[in-house]
Order: sequence, then structure tokens, then C-alpha cells
Amino acid sequence: MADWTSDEMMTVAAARALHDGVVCFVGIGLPSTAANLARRTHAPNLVLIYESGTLGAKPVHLPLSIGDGVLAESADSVITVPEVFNYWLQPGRVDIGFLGAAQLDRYANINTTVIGGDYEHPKIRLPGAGGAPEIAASCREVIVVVRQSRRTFTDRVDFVTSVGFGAGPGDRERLGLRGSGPRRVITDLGVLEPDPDTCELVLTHLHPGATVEQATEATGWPLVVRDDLTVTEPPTGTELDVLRALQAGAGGRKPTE
Amino acid sequence: MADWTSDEMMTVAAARALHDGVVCFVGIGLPSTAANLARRTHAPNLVLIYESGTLGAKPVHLPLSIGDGVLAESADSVITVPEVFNYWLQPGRVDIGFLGAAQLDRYANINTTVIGGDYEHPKIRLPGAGGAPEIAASCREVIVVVRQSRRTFTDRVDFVTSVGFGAGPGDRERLGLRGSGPRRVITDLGVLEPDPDTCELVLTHLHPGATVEQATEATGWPLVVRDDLTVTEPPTGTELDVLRALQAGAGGRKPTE
Amino acid sequence: MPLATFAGLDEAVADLVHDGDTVALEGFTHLIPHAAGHEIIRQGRTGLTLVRMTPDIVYDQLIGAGCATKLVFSWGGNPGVGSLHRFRDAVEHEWPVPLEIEEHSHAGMANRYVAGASGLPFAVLRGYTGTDLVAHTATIKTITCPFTGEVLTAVPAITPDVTVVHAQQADRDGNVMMWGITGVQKEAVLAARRALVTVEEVVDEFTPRPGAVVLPNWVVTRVAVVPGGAHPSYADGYSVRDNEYYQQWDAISRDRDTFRSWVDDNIMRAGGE
Amino acid sequence: MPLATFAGLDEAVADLVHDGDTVALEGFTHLIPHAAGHEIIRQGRTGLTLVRMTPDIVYDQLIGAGCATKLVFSWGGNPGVGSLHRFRDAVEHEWPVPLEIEEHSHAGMANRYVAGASGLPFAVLRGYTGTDLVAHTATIKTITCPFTGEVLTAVPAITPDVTVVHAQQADRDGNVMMWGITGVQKEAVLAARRALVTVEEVVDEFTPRPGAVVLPNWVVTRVAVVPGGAHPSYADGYSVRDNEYYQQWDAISRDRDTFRSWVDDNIMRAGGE
Repeated sequence: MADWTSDEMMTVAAARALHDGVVCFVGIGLPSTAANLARRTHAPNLVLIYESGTLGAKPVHLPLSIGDGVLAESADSVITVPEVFNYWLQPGRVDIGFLGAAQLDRYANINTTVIGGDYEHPKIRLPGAGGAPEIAASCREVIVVVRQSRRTFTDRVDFVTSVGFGAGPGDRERLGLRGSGPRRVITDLGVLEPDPDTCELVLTHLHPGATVEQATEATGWPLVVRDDLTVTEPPTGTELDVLRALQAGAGGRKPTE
Repeated sequence: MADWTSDEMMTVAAARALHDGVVCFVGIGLPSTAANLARRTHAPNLVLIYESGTLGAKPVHLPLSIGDGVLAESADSVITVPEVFNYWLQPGRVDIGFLGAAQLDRYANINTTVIGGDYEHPKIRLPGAGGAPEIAASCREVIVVVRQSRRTFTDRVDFVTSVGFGAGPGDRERLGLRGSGPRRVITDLGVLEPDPDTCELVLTHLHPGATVEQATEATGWPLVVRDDLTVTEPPTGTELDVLRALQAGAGGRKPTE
Repeated sequence: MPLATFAGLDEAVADLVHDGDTVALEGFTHLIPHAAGHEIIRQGRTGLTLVRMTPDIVYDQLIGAGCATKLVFSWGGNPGVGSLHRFRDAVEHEWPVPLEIEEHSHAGMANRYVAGASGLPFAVLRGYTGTDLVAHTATIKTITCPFTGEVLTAVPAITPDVTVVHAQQADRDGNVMMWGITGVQKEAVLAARRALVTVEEVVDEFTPRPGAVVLPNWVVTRVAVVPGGAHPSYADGYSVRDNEYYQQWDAISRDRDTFRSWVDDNIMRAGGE
Repeated sequence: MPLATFAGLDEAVADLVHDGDTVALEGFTHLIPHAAGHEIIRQGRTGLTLVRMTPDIVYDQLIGAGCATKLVFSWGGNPGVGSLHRFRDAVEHEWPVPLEIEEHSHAGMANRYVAGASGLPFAVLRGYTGTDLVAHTATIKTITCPFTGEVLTAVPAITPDVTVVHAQQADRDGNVMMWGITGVQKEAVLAARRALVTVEEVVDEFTPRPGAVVLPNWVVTRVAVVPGGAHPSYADGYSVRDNEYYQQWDAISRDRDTFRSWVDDNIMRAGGE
């Protein structure tokens, strides 16, 4: 029995995907946690951009919203929201964009808009696009972080909010999307990556303790497993300590509280 | 023999045209002098915008360039040059724009680009447009300040840098120009205003000492003189004192220097 | 230029916000004008088209109270918590009234405000391409670069009848200063026909501050002094974000009756803030 | 992301500014990178396309020295003084070499930089309509709003090979801070493939300042420490504008030989600044 949860493993795996010095467009929640974990471990020079307009934020504790004061106080500069999207994201200055998903299909297209029914009368109305469509289009790379389940990993998404690889090879180019799209989908079970030829998401890593059967069972399309499937390094003691301290201190709470 | 020069009269007349509280787009030179004279006499709440990005500048002395430090220090806010033109001038938020001219025609079209020869090989290459075309298009009103001479007041300008009334009535509307165009042309001899029906500039005021003959002689088209031609009030002692103090202190020089 | 005047929040909302208006309450997590939203509910406005990039709790309340018949937005959630239940109930079950939606992305909404502030009918961006938003939102079209032939996306300007924002300070002349995360507020104010600004306090003179945005009194219509008017959002230098409120809202808003009694107790009976 | 590195001005110009490049030296009256302009002359660059809203003395010198074959601009004068005689001589008499011009208005140039900084191929504005510039400048076209049918003006993005600006400070990591009137410099830097920033000094840490603009080291290529590098322009907090220099330039630049000997004495023999 591991002394860490699958969510912790997922967060650590996401943090490890951020090389030192890269410019990262961060949303609240797990992406922000992973980015701040990376900044406190192997990537001290990570540049964090939050869509609220904080460029180069170095929060002393985990923000609970993208507009927390701690982001503005610690930022290299605070810019307007139009400037974030027009001067910084749109021209492709951001290396990595983090996205979550309510639904994800085999070509890494993402739905965060509606589930079930039709658009005007959905069964479930989700929050919608936010910054995601342009993050997915313009960042050099996209990393999707999402728990893996058959409900989420669907053969077809009910609504394309953000484009992964569209209907397959060549679609991003046809659509004029400048970023290279999702390079990694990091889940609580492992890591999926687009096949170089088909663009279909295939299983490339399993987290310790997870099985191919679990992953297949949690995927709504026939999941291809890559021959060189490897097992993720478990979280190190340091990674776990820093991560837990971060989460305990979220929003500025004293970890002792 | 008056104890003031015709340039002083011209500057005073320009200052008087600025009602208190109006928002004024100011260029360097006579317009800036006139605006600062007005702010120190009858229009303390005049809002001055310089194209360098100083919004609500209250210079303690006459700036010698639109980017003088004194403008930034005294401004309500300093904004970028794109913002000046996009957020403040273009939407028609500016009441009055001041323009000069190297050539001016009967419809108050302005040339500050080239004189003589053709565009590629001009006899005289002038500085060009600067902010003038959009000031002429978007300010609620335009005031032109220029010394009157046959060389400057031409029947046809060699190049239309900034549009007054184009070829006559209806042209501004046809061109989609939102401001009402030049309402006054203030010279060293008097004031010309567009005729309500023809849009042609007609003589409405003479400065003290100037004659209709002088004005006609200094105009390159048959100058119409309005029946109710009136004589400008001469500069008051206060106006002259403030004006001369301003000019003596230009650029921060001690008036005593 | 007409200059900003001071008024009580109730009077200001009565003067500037009319039934059927297009109203933008902006503030990106920081400086959200909650008190003004409550006053709009208190005065029973109806038929509003509500515009906001992130319709969070403030719009969940206005929607649940039946003030809005249309929502123009890009992200409708409770930040860091989850769903906006009143927003979902309106879209999923037309309660309390049907809510038409016009859905965009953040980049699109931000540029729509920029176009409005710039006196342009539309803005150009790289966005939406390949998404299903294009098929469902009429205010997304393509435009071709006249120089390169490249096809890009165009979105129309947003020009609200009235924009409401919260700022830290006004001076006695009605000039406004805000600082910290200022989001898209300047554009939202400049894009609007009328602008209402609630402020924490009135000062004799502004202290120049890093990152401060100044709105001159000739682009502001009314200023209402409402200390704490952003709560549960915050005003940098005056208050901190009430994160517990955002968490509690999930339970309060989940059930229609709980929501209604909350509105009665906390807005209708609360009187002016 | 490649990060900014420090270099001497001579080395930085040698690395970043090549014959035939499109080069933008920006700075709106304030923070004009004169020293960098002199270094470009000293290194004998030719065939440059010079881009600048207000080609004042700095470009009069580059043009007179024969570095440029094309000028993209919106106002070419000596502010508060009069003509740029070297610019006029080049246009009127093709001396020392013919100078092609691409002429715009300030609003057009500013928006061209904004488009460049935004990764868009063009920008939209209300401008030029009815002027003779439309007939003489190929980079002014019309564009129709896909929503209202209104016809507006389009101008293409400016994307210089290299942009050069002067700022007050850099920190030891090569981040740059400028304040005061910052004109269009941020846009000019973000629009460029390479960016050279000359600074008054290097500091351990930036002090947040009202109106300060920070350029992170991942959008700057080289930083060169050049105290007084803006003279005769100025750097707010470090120097004042040398208004006499601007006045004296009129006489110096009027005559070709006087100009040439001035360049020999003050630039060529002066060595690096």
C-alpha cells in the first residue's frame, strides 16, 4: 500500500513535465498546484502566467483563485486581461498550457461546455470555454491533466470546446492552429501521448500500482498500449513533503491550522 | 501701435476658443501655448491630452516637446501611445483638436506632407501626418491655428494630409468622419469659419489693426467676408502677462534667465 | 464633457440601470461589484442582458433572482469550487425564467470589450477555430487579412448600456483609481454608454501607485461610496477574498428554496449596502 | 525560452543588426536610443529599412550617414525646431542614397506595432479616410466589418528583424524596467524577432514604480549598459532633455559637409559610448 494517493501521483507527474525555465500558462486547481510544486523542486525558474494578468507570479502560497492578491503581489508585472491574451498567449510566447477536461476524446479534443441533450437544452451545463480554446491553439505544447474514467475518456466528446488533434493527422495545420497541441495527458492511472502517426492517444506510462486493465477499463475507446510502456517513478519524499505543505497552506492558511 | 504682436493676438484668440472643462488634444508649439494660457486664465479645468500618452497633463511650465518629463509628472495618468489613439481619440472622446498647416484650402483641408513636384520627388518634403489625420477625423471639433499668407492659404492643397470638408458639403459624412471638422481657423489677421451652406472658409473676425484688404491679399481664393464681421477683443493685460510669463519660462527656464 | 457625480448606490442604480438594459458588471476575481449586483436585485430589474467574462456568484445571484433573460459570457463557474447552480438551473430547466446564452472564450470577450472601448464595430483575433462554439454563437465570424489572405476570427464590439465596476478610491472630483488585478475593467467602462463605479473610499488626492489605473471623471457617470462593496470578492489594500463564502455558496445555491430565502434574508431585507 | 544576455553595445549591435535588416529604434521623445543609433553608424550598416513613428534626430543621422534605403514613419521632423535636413535631402535629392518612404499616420503606425506584438497580420482602425496617403501608401487598405458592413481601414503588422529601445534599468537576470512616457516601446519589442535594450544601469532588484513597464528577460535578446544612451533625449530619473542640442542640430544638419564632419568628430572618432 503506497503512502501517497493517485491524485498526488498525478500532480507530481504533471509537475515533472515542466522543465526549468519554461513559460507556463496556469489555471487554478491541479495545474496551479503542479506548477508551484515544480517551482519549489526541480524548476525554480519556471515562469507562471495566470490569465488574470499576473506575469511571472511567484506565489508564497497556493492561490485559491486566479485573481488572488498573492499573485499580483509576487508578479514581475500585472497586465490587463486583453494584454494577456493578445500580447502574450496569441503570438505563441507561452511554452506550456495546462488544461483540464470534463470529456476528452481519442484525439485529445476537450469538452468543458455541455454534456447530454443538445446545446440549447443540455443535460449538464458546464462552465464553458474560459481561456481554453486559445490556450489549446496557441501554446507551444498543451498538457491535459484529468482523472481517467469511461465517463470522461469518451470516444466522441459531446462538444468541442478546445481542439486537440481534431479528426486526426493534419487537422491542426488545416485549422491554422500554431501550437503543437496536447503532448501529454496525465491521469491518476498513467500518461497517454498522441501516436506520432495517427495522433490517437495511446498509453505510454502507468503509475506505480495501476494496471493496463484499469486504464483500458477507464477509457471509452479501444486503448492502444505502447510497446515501451514504462512505469512512472513514484513520488519522492521531497515531492510529497513539498506538495502536502503547499496544499496545507493553500489560500494563505498556516500549515499548522 | 499695439503693445502686442499679431502672434500673441493669434495665441490669445486660440486660448479663448477653449471653454472650461473641454478635453483638448494638444500638439507642441502654439496649440500647447494657447491651451496652457487658457488653463491659467478662464479655463482652469481644461483637460489636456498630449499624443505622447499624458492624459490630463497640468504642466508647471511650457513643454518644449510632447514628451517632456513635466507632462508625465503632472498627468492624471500616463498611457501608451496605442491607447491614446485607440481608447481616447478614435471613439470621439476628445472635444477639441488643434492643428497647424503648411497649406490650407478653402474647405479647410490641410497639407503637412509635400509641396511642389510630385509625391516621390517633392520640391519641399514636410514632416508628414503625425496624429493629424485622425485628430481631424475624430475630434468633436477642430481648431486650425496658422499664420495667414497667400502661400499657405491656397485654392488647392498639393496633398491632403488631413481632411477638413473635402470637396464641400456632405463629404465628411460620405467619408464616415465622425467629428464635425474645423469650426475655426485662427490666424494672425483674424478668424475664418466654414459657411454653414457651402463649407467654404469665410472671414468672420478681424484682429484689431488688421484689415479686410490684408486678409484678402493673404488668401489664395476669393475670400468671402461675412456681413457680421466683428473685431476681436484685443489681448487683456492679464492674458499678455500670463502668455509672456509662460513663454519666458518655456522648458523650465527661470523667467529671470 | 459631463462629469461624474456622487450618489447613493440605490439612487445610482435607479438612475443608470433600467429594465431590458445590457449591463456589464466586471472585475476579474478581484474588485467584483457585488453590492451593486445586490442593489439591482433589490430594485427588481428584469429583462437584463448580463455581460461578464466570468459570471461567478454575482451573476448566479442575479440570474437566480430572475433579473436576466440573456447572458453573454466566457466562463460560468464558481472559481475553485465548481458549478454555478442558479446559472445551470436557468439553462437546464429555464428556472426562474428562460436564459438565452451568447457564449465566447476569454480571448474573444476581452477583445470585444477592447473593440467597444476603441469605437470599433469589431475585433480580430486568432480564436475559436475548430471549436463547436463557432456553430452555436452567431457573434463569431471569419475575416480575411487584406494583405496576407490569412483567415482569422472576428467578434463584434460589446457596448453595454451601463458598466458597473468596483474600485478602491475616488477623489472629490469623481476621478477613480484602482490597482492590483484590474482585468478588463477599463475597457468595460470605456465601452459603455454609462458607467457606475462603487468605491471603498473618497480621498483628497490619489497617491500614484504601481499598476494603478485612473478613470478620469469625464468617462464615469456616477460614483457611489460602498465600503466592502466587492465582498466576497476583495479590494487590494482594503479587504481579502472571503474564500469560505465561495465554498458556502455551493450549498446555498444548490436548492431553489434555500437560495430564495438566502436572497430574502441577505439582499431584500438587508437594505442598501 | 532563450533569455537575455548582457553585452557591450558594439558587440550587441554587431550580433543583432545586419545589413538589409528592418530595424525599429523606438522611444517617443523620451528614452530614444541615440547611442545605439550611433553604434549602427559606426559599424557602417547599409540597406537598412528604418521603422519609427517619429524619425527625429536619431534617424536624420542614420539617413545622412547612408545606413538606410527605406524609411517607414509617420512624422519626420525636429520636434519644436523644424525640418530634418538630412531626411529632406535624401527624399528631395537622393543624398547620400535614394530613400524609399512608406508613410503612415501615428494611429496607423501604433496599430501596426500592436498587430505585430499580438501575432496578427493586420490591425483595424478608423483612419486615413479621405487623405492622399491612401493613394501613395500601399500598406493602407479597406476592410469591411462582417457584422455591420461598415468599411474601416486595415494596416499590416510591423515585425522588425530587430527593435532597439533604451530603458532606465535592467536587473542582473536581464529583465528590463522603464517608466515615464513609454510610448510604443513594449509593442515594438514584442513585435520584433530580436530586441536590444540599452539601459542606464543594472540594479539588484526593481523597485515597483507607478507607470513602470517590465519586459521579462525571455522577450529581450541583449542588454547593453549605456549610461546616457538616450542623449539628447532623456531618461526620466537619470537625465533631462538637451533642448539646445535639438536646436543646434538644425545648423549642423543643414549643410552636407558640416554634417559629415560632425559625424566624423562625434560618432566615428568617438568610439563606443
